[in-house]
Amino acid sequence: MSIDAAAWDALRLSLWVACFATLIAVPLALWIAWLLARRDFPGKATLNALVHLPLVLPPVVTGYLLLVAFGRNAPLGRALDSLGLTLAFHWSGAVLAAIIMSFPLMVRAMRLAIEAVDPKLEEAAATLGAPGWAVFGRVTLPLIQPGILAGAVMGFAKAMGEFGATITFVANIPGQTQTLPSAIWAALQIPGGEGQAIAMVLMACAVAVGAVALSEALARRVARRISGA
Amino acid sequence: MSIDAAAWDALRLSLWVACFATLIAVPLALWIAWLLARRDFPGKATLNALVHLPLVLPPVVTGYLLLVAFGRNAPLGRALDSLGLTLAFHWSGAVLAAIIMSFPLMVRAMRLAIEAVDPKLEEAAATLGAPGWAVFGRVTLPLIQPGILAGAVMGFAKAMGEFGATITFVANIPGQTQTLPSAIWAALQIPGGEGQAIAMVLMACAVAVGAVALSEALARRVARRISGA
Amino acid sequence: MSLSVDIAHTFGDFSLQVTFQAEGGITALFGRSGAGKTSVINAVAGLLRPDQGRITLSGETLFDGDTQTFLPSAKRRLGYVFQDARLFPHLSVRDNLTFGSRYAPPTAPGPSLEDVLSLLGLRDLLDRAPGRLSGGEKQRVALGRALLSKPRMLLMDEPLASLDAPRKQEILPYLERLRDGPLGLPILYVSHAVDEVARLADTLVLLGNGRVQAQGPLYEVMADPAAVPLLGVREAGAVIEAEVIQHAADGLSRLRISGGDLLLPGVQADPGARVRLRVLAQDVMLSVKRPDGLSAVNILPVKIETVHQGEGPGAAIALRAGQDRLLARVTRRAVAELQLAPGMGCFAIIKATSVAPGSIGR
Amino acid sequence: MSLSVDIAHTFGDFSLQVTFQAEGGITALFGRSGAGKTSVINAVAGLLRPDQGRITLSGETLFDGDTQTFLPSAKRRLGYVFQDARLFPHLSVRDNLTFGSRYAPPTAPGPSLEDVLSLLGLRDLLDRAPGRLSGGEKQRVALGRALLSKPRMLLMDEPLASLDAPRKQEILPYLERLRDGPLGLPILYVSHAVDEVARLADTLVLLGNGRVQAQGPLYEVMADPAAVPLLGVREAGAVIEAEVIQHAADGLSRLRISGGDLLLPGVQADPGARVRLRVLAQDVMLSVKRPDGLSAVNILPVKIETVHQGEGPGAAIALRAGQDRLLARVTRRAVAELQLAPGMGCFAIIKATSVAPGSIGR
Amino acid sequence: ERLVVFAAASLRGALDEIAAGFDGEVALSYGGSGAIARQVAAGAPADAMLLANPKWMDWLEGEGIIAPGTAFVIASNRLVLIGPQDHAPIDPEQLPELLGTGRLAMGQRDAVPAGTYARQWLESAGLWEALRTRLAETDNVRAALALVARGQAPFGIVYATDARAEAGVAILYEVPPESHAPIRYLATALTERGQSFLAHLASPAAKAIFAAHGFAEVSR
Ligand SMILES: Nc1ncnc2c1ncn2[C@@H]1O[C@H](COP(=O)(O)OP(=O)(O)OP(=O)(O)O)[C@@H](O)[C@H]1O
Ligand SMILES: Nc1ncnc2c1ncn2[C@@H]1O[C@H](COP(=O)(O)OP(=O)(O)OP(=O)(O)O)[C@@H](O)[C@H]1O
Ligand SMILES: [Mg+2]
Ligand SMILES: [Mg+2]
Repeated sequence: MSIDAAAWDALRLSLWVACFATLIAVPLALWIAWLLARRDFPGKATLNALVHLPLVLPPVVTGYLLLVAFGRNAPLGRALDSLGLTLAFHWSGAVLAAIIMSFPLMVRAMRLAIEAVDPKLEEAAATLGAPGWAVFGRVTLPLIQPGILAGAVMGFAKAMGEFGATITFVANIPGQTQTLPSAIWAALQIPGGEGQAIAMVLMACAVAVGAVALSEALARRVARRISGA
Repeated sequence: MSIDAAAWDALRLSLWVACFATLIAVPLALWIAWLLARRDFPGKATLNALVHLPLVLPPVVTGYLLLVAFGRNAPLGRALDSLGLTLAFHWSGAVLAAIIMSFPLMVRAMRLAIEAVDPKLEEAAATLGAPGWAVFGRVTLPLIQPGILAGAVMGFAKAMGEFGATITFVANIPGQTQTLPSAIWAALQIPGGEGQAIAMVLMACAVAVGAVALSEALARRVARRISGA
Repeated sequence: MSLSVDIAHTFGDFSLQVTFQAEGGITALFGRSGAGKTSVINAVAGLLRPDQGRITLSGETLFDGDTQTFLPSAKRRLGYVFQDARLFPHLSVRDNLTFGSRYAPPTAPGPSLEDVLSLLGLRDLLDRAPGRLSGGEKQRVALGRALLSKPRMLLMDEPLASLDAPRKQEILPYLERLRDGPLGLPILYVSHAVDEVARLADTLVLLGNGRVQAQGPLYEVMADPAAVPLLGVREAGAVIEAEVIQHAADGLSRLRISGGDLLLPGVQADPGARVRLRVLAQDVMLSVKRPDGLSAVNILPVKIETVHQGEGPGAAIALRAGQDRLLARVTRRAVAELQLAPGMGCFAIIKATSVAPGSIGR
Repeated sequence: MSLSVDIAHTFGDFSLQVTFQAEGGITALFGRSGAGKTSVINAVAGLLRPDQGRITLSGETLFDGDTQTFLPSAKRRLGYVFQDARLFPHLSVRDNLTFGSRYAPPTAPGPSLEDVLSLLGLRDLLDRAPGRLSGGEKQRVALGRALLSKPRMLLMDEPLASLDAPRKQEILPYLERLRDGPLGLPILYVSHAVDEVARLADTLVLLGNGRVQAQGPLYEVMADPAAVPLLGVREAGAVIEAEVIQHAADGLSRLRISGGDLLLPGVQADPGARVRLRVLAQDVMLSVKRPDGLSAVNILPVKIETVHQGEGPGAAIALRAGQDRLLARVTRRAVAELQLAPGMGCFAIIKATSVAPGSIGR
Repeated sequence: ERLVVFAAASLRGALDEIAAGFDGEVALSYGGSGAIARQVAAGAPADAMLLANPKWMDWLEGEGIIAPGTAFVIASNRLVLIGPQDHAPIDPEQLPELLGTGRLAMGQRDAVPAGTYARQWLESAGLWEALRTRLAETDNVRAALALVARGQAPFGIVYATDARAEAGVAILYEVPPESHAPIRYLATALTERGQSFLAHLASPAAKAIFAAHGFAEVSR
C-alpha cells in the first residue's frame, strides 16, 4: 500500500466519521442544550459539568475511559457487541469518540442560541394553539438555526481533528480506524515523515476551509431568512 | 518530591495557565468574533478558517507549528525573546498553546452572541449620539455577556485540558510546564499508574464542576439583568 | 359564552385585583397606561399565572388558584392580538397568518385566508418577511394571524392603535360581524380610544390602578354622568339603539329611537335593522324652545334627569328621550342662563353629521 | 432651523419619492399605514440611506446622494422616538433615560431629568427594567430618553399612539413649549391622529403611497375643503388663531378672532396671549338668521366662500369670518333646504364646549 | 484476510518495509506502548504486537493476557546525545556547562522508554543531579528530536535511529549501551497467524532492514 493511498484512506475515514458523528451528535446535543437552557431538574448541574468534562480531561483519558467502558471485555462492550454494534477498534468507536469530544462544543453553541430566543415568540405560538413540540419545531428550532449550524461546524471540525481519544479507544489500524489525525501523528513518528505529514495537514486544512465556507454560506442564508432582510 | 506534591503543582500550574489564557484570549477572541460577525474585509474567509484550524489539526501538529513560529530560532520567537517574553519551556508558552487551542471555541460562542444582537438597539444608541465604540461598550457588550461567558468557560475548560500542543511546544517541565493533563498522561504511561491518574482526573473534574457552576451562577445574574425579569 | 375573571396578582409595587364578568359580545377593558389591562388579558390567555383567583370560560376552568388548575395557553384556544405584534421573524407573512390554523379543530368555524387578506389589505404582502413591514402592517398581520387560528374568543390588546382611521373604519365593522355572526365570537378588547369602545363594546370595564373602577353594560356606564371624568370629557356620550326606518336619496336615513326620529348620514343597515348610535355629550345642545332655521335637522323633546356639575366650567346633563338616555355637555353659564334643572322639559338638538358612520354599529 | 428633504428610495415594490421643507416648528407627517412615514423619518435620522437625493438641516448636509455624503446617525444629534420603543433591555429606566446625555455638548440646552420624570410620570419606575414596563410606560421612557439627549431636532414616530388621553393632554403642551421656548426645538412628527396634528403642527405633509399628496402651512392645508377626504371626514376642520381677551368667573374665556368674539372653556393662556383653535367642520352649524334661545353661545356672522360636495351625503363649506377661514360640514339636504351658496352671508354657530381644551394651543 | 499488527510508533520506518516483504497483507497500527498494551488487554483484534517498553510486556503477562515467556526481542536500539548540526562532539561531563540556560530534550523520564533509558544513563554517569531540573521532557522521543532540530533546546537524548535520519542535528556522543538497561523491542504473537509474521520478522531479510534503519542487531 503506497503512502498516498493510506492518506486518502485516512481522509475518507475521517470525513465519514466526522459526518456521521455530527449527524448523530446534533440532535442529541440539541436535546441536552434544550434541557440545560429551559428545564430545571435534579442533577442538572451534574449533567452540565459532565458535558464539559471531555474538554477538561486530556483526550487520552477520555479514550481510556471509553476503552474501559466499551472494550470487548467490558460488560457494556460485550452487550453492545452481542447486539451487533462493535465499538472498540471499529470506525463506529471513532464516531463515538468524536461525538463525545465534540459534544461540549455543540451543546454550548446550541444552548446559547436557545437562551437567546425571545420567549414572547414562543408564547405567541402557544396562544395560537401550538403544543409544546410544535412551538419548538416551528418557532424555536428555526430561530436557533444559526446556533445549530455553529455547533455543527465546530463539532465537525473537532471530530475531524480528534486524535487522543480516538487512537486510545480504537487504535490506529489503516483503512479501518486510522483517521487523518492518527495518520498525521504516525507520520510524525518516523524520521523523514514530515513530508507525508505536511501533505495530510494540508488535506485537513482544505477540509476545514471547505466546511467553514459551507457553514458560512448556510449561515448567511439562514440569517437572511430570520432577519427577513 | 512526592507524587502527590507533583500533582498539586500540576493542578496549580494548570489553573494558573488556564486563567491567564482565558483572560488574554477573551478580549482577543471578542475582537475577532466582532470582525467576523460585523465586518466585511478581504481575507475574512481565511481568518475564519484559520480560527477553526486548531480544532481540525491534531494538537501535536499545532504544537509543532507553534515551535516553528515561536521557537527560539524563529524570527517571531526571537523578537518576543528580546522583549523579555520567553515562551520556550516557560509557562507563558503553555499559555500561548492554551490560547490557540481554546480560540475557536471562544470566537464561535462570542460571534453567535454578537450576531444575535438586534441591530435596532445599536441604531437607537447611535441616534442618541453614541459613537461606534460607545455603542459597542454600552449596548453590544452588555447584551453579549452570555456569549462571552459561554466562550470563556469553554475556553477555560479547554485550556485546563490542553495537552498535545502544550507538551510538543514547551515540553513537560515540572512546576513550569507540566500541566495537569501532562501529569495525567505521564501517569497513564506507567503500568499501574492508573491510581495516580485517577486522583488527578478527579482534580480536573472538580475544577470543571467548579468552573461550570461559577459560570452558571454568573450567567443567571447576567440573564436576569438583560431580560429584566 | 361567558368569561368570568376574579384574580389577584402582585408585581413588585403594583397590585392587580380584578373581578368582572363578560357575557359574550365585546367586553372593553379601558384604562390609563399602567392600569393593568395587559396583565388581565395575559392572565386570561394563560401567559400570566396570577397569584390567586379563578378564571372560567363558559363553565370551563382556565385557572383556579385554589385547586392549582392552570390550563396551558395552547389548550385555551383564545386568539391573542398582542400590543406588540410579535410576528414570527423567520416566517413570511403567509406563514405567520396560517401558523395557527392547523391546531384548530377542523370543523371549527372561522374566517378564510381570503377573507382576512381582503379585510386587512395584506394581499400584496404575503411573501414579505415581517422585518420588512411597516408598523401598521405588522399589527394587521398579527390581527389576521389570531383570527385565522379560529379561536373561541379574541383577546385584543390595542390592536388598532397603530392603524389609520380609514383602516379602522374597515376593521371595526368586521369585528362587529364576528361578534354578531353565527360564531358570536366574544372579544376582550383593550383600548384607549373611547370611540372604539363605545362603538364596539357590550360591556365596559373601567380599570384604574389595578382595580375595577366601574363596570356594566355599555349603555349604562356610558350614560352615567359620573363616568364622564373616567372616560374623558371630550369622549363622554350616551349610546342608544335605533331602528332604521328608511333611506332617502340624499344619503340621509331616518332612524327611530323611542323619543322620536333622527336623520343621520352614512347608515349602512337595511330598513328594519337595529343600529347603535353614539351621541357625544358635546354634540347635544339644549334649547328651551323649539328652534327653527337651523342646519341641525334633529330636534328631540327631552326631559332633564340630572345635572352633574363637574370641576371645570362644564356640566353633564342626563336627559331622557322616551326610554332612551342621552347625555349633554353644556357650559355652566348655559345652565344658569337657561335655568336648566332636573324635571324640566326642553329640546335636544343633535347635529346630523355629528353621529359619524363610525360610531354606528350593530 | 430648517429641514429640507428631497429623497428617492425603493424597497422591492414600494417606491418612496418625497420632497418637503420644514421651516422650524412642528412638521407633521400624516398618512395611512404603509405610506412611507417611518421610512422618511429613518432617512432623516441616518438609519436609512436613500438611493438618491439630499437632506439638509439648517444648511448642513446630512445626506447627499450625488457627493456620497452621509453623516452618521451619532453625529446628527436628532432625538428619535421610535414607533417601537427600542429601550435597552439591559439598562434600568434611569440608565435608559440618561443614555444619551453624555454625548451632547455640555452647553447644549435641554430639559433636566427632573423635568422629564414629572412630565412623563416616570418617577416610580426609575429602577425598573424595561421588560417589566407596560406598553405605554415603555413609550414614555423612549420619549424621555430622546428628550434627554438634548437633540437639535426631535423625530417622533407615533410617540403617543399607546398613551391614554389624559397623558397625551399632559405631553402635548410640553411639546408645544419645547417648540416655542427658547430652544425653538423643531419636531418632525408622525401621527395618525388628526387632532394631535391639528393641535401641534405648523407644517403639514400629507403622505400617500410614498408620495407627498399635499403640504403647506397647517392653516392652509386644514381649511382646504379638498383636503377633507385625505384627513378623514370626521377629523377635518379649520385651525384659527385667536387672542385671549379675558377670563370669566365660570371658567369661560372670551377670545377674539378677526370675525368676532368666542366664549370658550378651559383656556389656560393669559389675557393678551394668542392661542390656536381647532374648529371641527362638524362642530359648526349654519343658520340663515341669527338664532336665539340656544345653549350654543358662539354665533359668528360669516360669508360662504365655496361649497364642496363630496361623495357622501355631506358637504364641506368654506367660510370666511373676518380674515379667518372656517370649515363647516353640513348635510346636502341642509345645503338644499337653506339654499347655501358661495357669496351668501349667514351665521356660524359654534358650540362653546366643542372646542376642547386639548385643541387649543400656542 | 489481512493480518493486524499493533506496533510501537518508533518502529514504523523499518516495520513498514518489512511488512511490504511479507507474503500476505498486513495492517500496522502504530501507537504508544502503553496504549497498545491496554488495547490488547481490552481485546484488540491484533494478531501480533511489538512494544518498545518491556515493562508493558511484563504488565500484560501479569494480567494474564499473554503467556509468560512468549515475548522475544526482535530489535535493539542505541541512545545518542544530539546537538546542533555543526556542533563538534562533546564529552558528556561538559553537558551541564554547555547547556547554559538551555535545556536538555529527552523523552519523559517515567513514561517514555527513551526517557527512562536516558535517565538511567545520566544517573550512571553522575549527571542526573546536575541536569534533572534542566530537562525538557516530551511525550515521545520524536518531539525531543524536533526541539533540538528547531534549536529550541541545544542538546537532546534520542534514539540513534531517529538521529541518523534527521539532517538538522548532529550526533555528539554515543551513549554506551551498558550504561542503561538494554533497549529492546519485544514482540509477541496473539494468534496463530501472528506467529507467521513474527517468523518473518526474524528472517534475515527483516534483520537487514532493521539494520539499515539503524536498529542494532540482537542476539537471542
Ligand atoms: N413583570 C413586571 N414586573 C413589575 N411590574 C410590572 C411587570 N409587568 C407589568 N408591571 C407593572 O404593572 C402595571 C400594569 O401593567 P400592564 O402592562 O398590565 O398595564 P397596561 O394597562 O397594559 O398599560 P399600557 O396601556 O401602558 O399598556 C404597570 O404599572 C407595570 O409597570
Ligand atoms: N425593508 C423593507 N423591504 C421592503 N419593503 C419595506 C421595507 N421597509 C418598509 N417597506 C415598505 O415600505 C412601505 C413604507 O413603510 P413605512 O414603514 O415607511 O410605512 P409607515 O408610513 O411608517 O407605516 P405605518 O404607519 O404602518 O408605520 C410599506 O409598504 C412597507 O411595507
Ligand atoms: Mg398594555
Ligand atoms: Mg411607521
